[in-house]
Amino acid sequence: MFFGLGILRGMNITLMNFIRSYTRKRGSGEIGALTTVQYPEERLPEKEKFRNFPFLIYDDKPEDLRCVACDICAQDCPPRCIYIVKETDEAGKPMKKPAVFDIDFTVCMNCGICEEVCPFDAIFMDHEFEIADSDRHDKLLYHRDDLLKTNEHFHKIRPNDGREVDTRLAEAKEAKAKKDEARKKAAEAKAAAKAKAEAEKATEAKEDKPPETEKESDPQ
Amino acid sequence: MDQMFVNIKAALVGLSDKVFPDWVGVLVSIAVSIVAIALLGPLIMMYLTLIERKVVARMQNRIGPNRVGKYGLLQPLADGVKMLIKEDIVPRNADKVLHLLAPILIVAPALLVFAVLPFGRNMTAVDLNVGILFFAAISSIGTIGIFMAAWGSNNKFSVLGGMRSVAQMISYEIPMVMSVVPVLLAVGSLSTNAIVEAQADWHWFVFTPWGFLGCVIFFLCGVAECNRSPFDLAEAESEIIAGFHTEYSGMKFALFYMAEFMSAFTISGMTTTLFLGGWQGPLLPSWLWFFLKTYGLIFIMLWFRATLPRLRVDQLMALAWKFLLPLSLVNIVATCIWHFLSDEAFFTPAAFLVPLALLVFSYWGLMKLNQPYMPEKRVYPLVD
Amino acid sequence: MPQLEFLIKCGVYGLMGLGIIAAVGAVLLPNLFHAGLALAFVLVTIAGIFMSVGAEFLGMVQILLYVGGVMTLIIYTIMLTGRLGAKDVRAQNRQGIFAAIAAGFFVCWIGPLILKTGAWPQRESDSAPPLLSVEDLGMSLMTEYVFPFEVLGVLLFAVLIGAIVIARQDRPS
Amino acid sequence: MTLDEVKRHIEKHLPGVALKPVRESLLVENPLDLPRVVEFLKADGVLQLNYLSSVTGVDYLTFLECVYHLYSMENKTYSLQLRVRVDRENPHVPSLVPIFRGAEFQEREAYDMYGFQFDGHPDLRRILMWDGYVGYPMRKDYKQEDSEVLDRDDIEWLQKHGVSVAEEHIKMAESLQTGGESEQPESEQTEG
Amino acid sequence: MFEKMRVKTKVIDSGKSGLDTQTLEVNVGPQHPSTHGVFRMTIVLDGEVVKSLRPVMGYLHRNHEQIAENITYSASMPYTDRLDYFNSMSNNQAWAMTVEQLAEVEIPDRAEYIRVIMSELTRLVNHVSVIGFLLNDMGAFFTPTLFAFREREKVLDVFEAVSGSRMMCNYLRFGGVNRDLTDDQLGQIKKIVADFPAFLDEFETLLAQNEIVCMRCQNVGVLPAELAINASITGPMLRASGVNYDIRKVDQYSVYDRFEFKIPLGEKGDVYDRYYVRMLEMRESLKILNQALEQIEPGPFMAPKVPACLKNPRNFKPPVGEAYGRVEAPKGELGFYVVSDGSKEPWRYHVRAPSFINLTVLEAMCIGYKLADAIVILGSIDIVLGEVDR
Repeated sequence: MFFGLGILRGMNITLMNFIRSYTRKRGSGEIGALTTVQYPEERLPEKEKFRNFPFLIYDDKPEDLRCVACDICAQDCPPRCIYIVKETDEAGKPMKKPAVFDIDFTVCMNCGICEEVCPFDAIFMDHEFEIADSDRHDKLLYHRDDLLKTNEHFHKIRPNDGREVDTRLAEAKEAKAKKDEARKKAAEAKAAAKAKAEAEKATEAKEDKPPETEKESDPQ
Repeated sequence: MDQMFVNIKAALVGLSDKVFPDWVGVLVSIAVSIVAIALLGPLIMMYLTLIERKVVARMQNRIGPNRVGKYGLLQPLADGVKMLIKEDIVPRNADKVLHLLAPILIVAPALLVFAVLPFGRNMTAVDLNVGILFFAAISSIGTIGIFMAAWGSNNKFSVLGGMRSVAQMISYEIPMVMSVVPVLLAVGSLSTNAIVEAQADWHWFVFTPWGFLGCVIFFLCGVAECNRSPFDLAEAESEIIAGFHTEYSGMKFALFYMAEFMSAFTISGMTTTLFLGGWQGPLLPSWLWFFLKTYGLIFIMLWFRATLPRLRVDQLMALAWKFLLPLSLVNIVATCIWHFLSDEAFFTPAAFLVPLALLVFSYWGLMKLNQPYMPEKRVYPLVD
Repeated sequence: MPQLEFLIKCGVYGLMGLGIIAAVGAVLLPNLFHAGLALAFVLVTIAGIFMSVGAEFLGMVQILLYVGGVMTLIIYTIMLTGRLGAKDVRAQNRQGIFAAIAAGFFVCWIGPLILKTGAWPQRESDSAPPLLSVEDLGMSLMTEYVFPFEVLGVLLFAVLIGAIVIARQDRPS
Repeated sequence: MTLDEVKRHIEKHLPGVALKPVRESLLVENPLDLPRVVEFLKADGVLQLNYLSSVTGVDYLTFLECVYHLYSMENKTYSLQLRVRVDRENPHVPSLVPIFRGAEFQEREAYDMYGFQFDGHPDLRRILMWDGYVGYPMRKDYKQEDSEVLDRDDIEWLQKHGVSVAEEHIKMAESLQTGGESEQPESEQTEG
Repeated sequence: MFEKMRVKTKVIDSGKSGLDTQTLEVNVGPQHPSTHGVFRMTIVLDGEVVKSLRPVMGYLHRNHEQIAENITYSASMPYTDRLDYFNSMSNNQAWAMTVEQLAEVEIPDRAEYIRVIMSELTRLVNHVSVIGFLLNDMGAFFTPTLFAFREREKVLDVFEAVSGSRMMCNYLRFGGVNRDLTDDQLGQIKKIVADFPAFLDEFETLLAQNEIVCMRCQNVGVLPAELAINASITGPMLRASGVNYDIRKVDQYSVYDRFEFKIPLGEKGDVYDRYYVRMLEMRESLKILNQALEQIEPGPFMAPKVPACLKNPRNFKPPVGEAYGRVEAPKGELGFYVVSDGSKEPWRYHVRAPSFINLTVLEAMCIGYKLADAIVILGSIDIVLGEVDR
């Protein structure tokens, strides 16, 4: 209507915000309420699905961690920041344990692809984000032991995923156990059948044993 | 309570008279005033920075500094120490002399004006009978300081900033002085004390139509004079980085900062003196009234800063020459009408309505004349 | 209060000394910008002297007009025409001799007048004109000298219009 | 309109143009016809393809290809992909900037990344890389310079972690360290 | 003798037009408070008026396309977050749609709805932030930006709860989405969408009718409609010039045909129109979100019989061929051109970035205006350097 009206209406908004910052509760999300969270003292509630840098999970002893060094996550990591070397036992045969499992946190972009592609549920995304450090090369290059965290930690930060992973592992273990028994039973049945077959063969063989052995002894 | 500071000063002078010969007493009283102002200026500036950050923060739904000291009260000290520690960089082939002299030439006028401000009943440092003229003259010296800063930094952006701020200072000085003339007509003297006395028992000039308009014009020109939003062209961060004080760091930059805040205080102080009845006020001691009113006006300045975007250079000039100057001239005419219609009674209805009608008509007329700057109405079709 | 008199006197004489130094600087300084600033300082010292004699109004007007107005425009022109401010602009003219002669005439003419007035400060007793207050100034401007005041106004107005016409001619917007 | 109808429509109006459908796009055999075809498509009453969405360079080892995506802002259903093939040595393609202002930056990027020489482009210089850069990074045969050169502190770090570093790497690092001429095989020393 | 004495002062060679004022070349450089990232403009000024303006970019060039050609299709999904880091969900959607078009993958309805909800939420976040930065460039000292960020935080919390990260979501997969939306997350989104109109009214009265904003924005940086079409400008900039072209309406991709919403068009195509068109677009997005939140119903969030897509992304080999998928990203038409040679890595991966092409007309719009306007015009174009430089 007159020249200054838009300006006055806009200034009224900021004045209302100024007054409401005292009247409305801080962090209530209403218009005009303060939104500051005093970071070190107060913290926002952590979301379960929040993903920061990965960590390796082990069940009860740090030695038997779930990772079998199959190198799938290293190949699938977009910026290639995982470096795995298999452990070799005395005879030099590579074992299913990573001797070296380095993740370079300066390169990792916490995209969570390693967690998705890991067939053994061995690597998960952590919630720990206060890991700033002074030296880029050594301190932020996490080795296997720095990455290890217990299953309880995993349950603490991600309860639903933890339960789901555990149920899945439990089923897999039972399935494997059932399969083992089945295989064991099948093996016994086969062994028994074989034993029975030999027994009959042994009896037939006794009557016409001499001719068979000469044929076998002079192979072409 | 009201004359507290005056009694303190008298006691000090009395103390020195007992010890030294009488002429030293005069020196002591001068020294006390100087020390008071020299302490008051920077102190006001320090806590104005804190108040600004707190108020603007509250307008933006955040808390503002509250880490250093109880409610951030020590924040100004922290800033001061930081400014002292910061390395003072002088560009290589800049003009060393100008670079060094510029902040001094900007802070000095800002501090000098304190001498004329009537902080309370007979608490004016120097009771010049040309007080207002002193204020106008001193505030025009600041322009040269900005020139020196712009030219001394040998930086394209600061030259641009320097040009802009000088054009702005000159073109806003004239409406500022013109808007003071009605007060001088009503009071008949240039002395700040006389002006405040004339506004005794609620005869504040702001309640008269011409006084209100004069106050608005004076305040706007004052805001433009000390380069604060919405006229902060000289140090427009988004366009020319920091204008004339781009190349300053450390204590020199702190001086620029101090000059800006002190001139903000003096402008608000002068507006209170001229239009809001200075230290006149019912119950509280006089100096408290002065500070309350001044900080009220400073709150408005911070409110401007938190809300309004800045004007472009040509719009700024157009506002000064084509809007504020004619309005202040018409304001003088309105004062004369008010003066002769009101037969010595301050609030006569006729003397109130006729100038009011004249001013409203001229405001509307000027709006019509400045058509290209008026916002257009736009229609936005919503199509499929 | 003789001590106070002495203090004020040496203060004012110091101011005058500074003024002279600044005036010499304004002439001899190589950098034009510095010379401009020295000139501004001279004008401020003159305003100081006016105030010390008691003519506060004149001192304030001196600062407002000369330092605030004229000097600002001089420096503005120095900054605008880029090449001027940067390099050294020495007066290359060889008119030293003629200047000396002219200065000599000036000194002889003004000298006796200065000596006649005697040292600062003026005593009220001897024939100093009554201190002019702002009010009398205003009344006299509006009564006795109203005609020159109006003519000056018209003249300034004409000057203003002329300046705008010249400036506009350069860049017809 | 299917691809063949569009092809016949163009050939009807522009007799001398040779077009070949390639994977639901039209290959303009002779690159010099490109401006004529695009001009016609833009001005045509039926198709009105007046919006050039994107210009892309592609490297197919034996030849370089420039793909244009054209859409119409009037009749919103029509769109067409045009293709132009040039050999790798002197990839000259007529620029579309006189017809479509939008092609300006995209053609400069194609020049910067693949080395297409757009004739008629008002201001053909590198847009993403710095002006002194040599080589076309997106070409398949682009060898990234000094990707194998190790610095002295890299070598120290590797040795600290028990990795044996080849002898010539150490020699290379020493020469780098002493400010010697860095042996980038073919790119001369970039100034500045 | 007199020659020696004549004053040797050189007459300033004033050109025919009187004072030959020096033009000043200013680098509004890569490090500048209001170039929205590392973007440089070499501006030649005559006084305050812009004579010529040359944009210089490439400071943030990471050769994103070369990276994408050396990693598998789904491994480059997190890289698309970093293209236009303000709205990673619509970048993901563009890349996912392109590869699904290439591999002919069908997506269940719930995944489509989740994608529409997420990209409309990013449109809200992007427009609100852009208006905040534009007003901040004009000098409103951070107040609009902080109001905008107060609302943006709520949306980013939803993104974090859903995808795991606030800005780098990496949430979409070929064939659907990574995780399902739980009910309380849907409740959170409903609450945000319900509160947003009140915030928009406050945001509008703050500065929309403000006389200073109108003086600074109206009739500044006018972009005529035919120049916009010719320079292949897309997004709110094009619609502010009055051209009705919104890819959600043109291609009807995803499930946008099931929603009823309008497209706001500007009148003059100046900075004020671009500012106000974005405000109206936010209100339209709210309409879409409301309808989407009603129509969404439980179901599979990932396509079941997908050719070996999600579980082992390592040997996802789309058939030989090429595809060009485009999406109406908040900044304009974001297109991905992908050529596949049947192997795990794309043969050619090209991003048609809207901010990169919208910069073509920056110089045409800035000539003749003042330096302060050039900054505001750049702010109204809404560029993000991650997308410009790729």
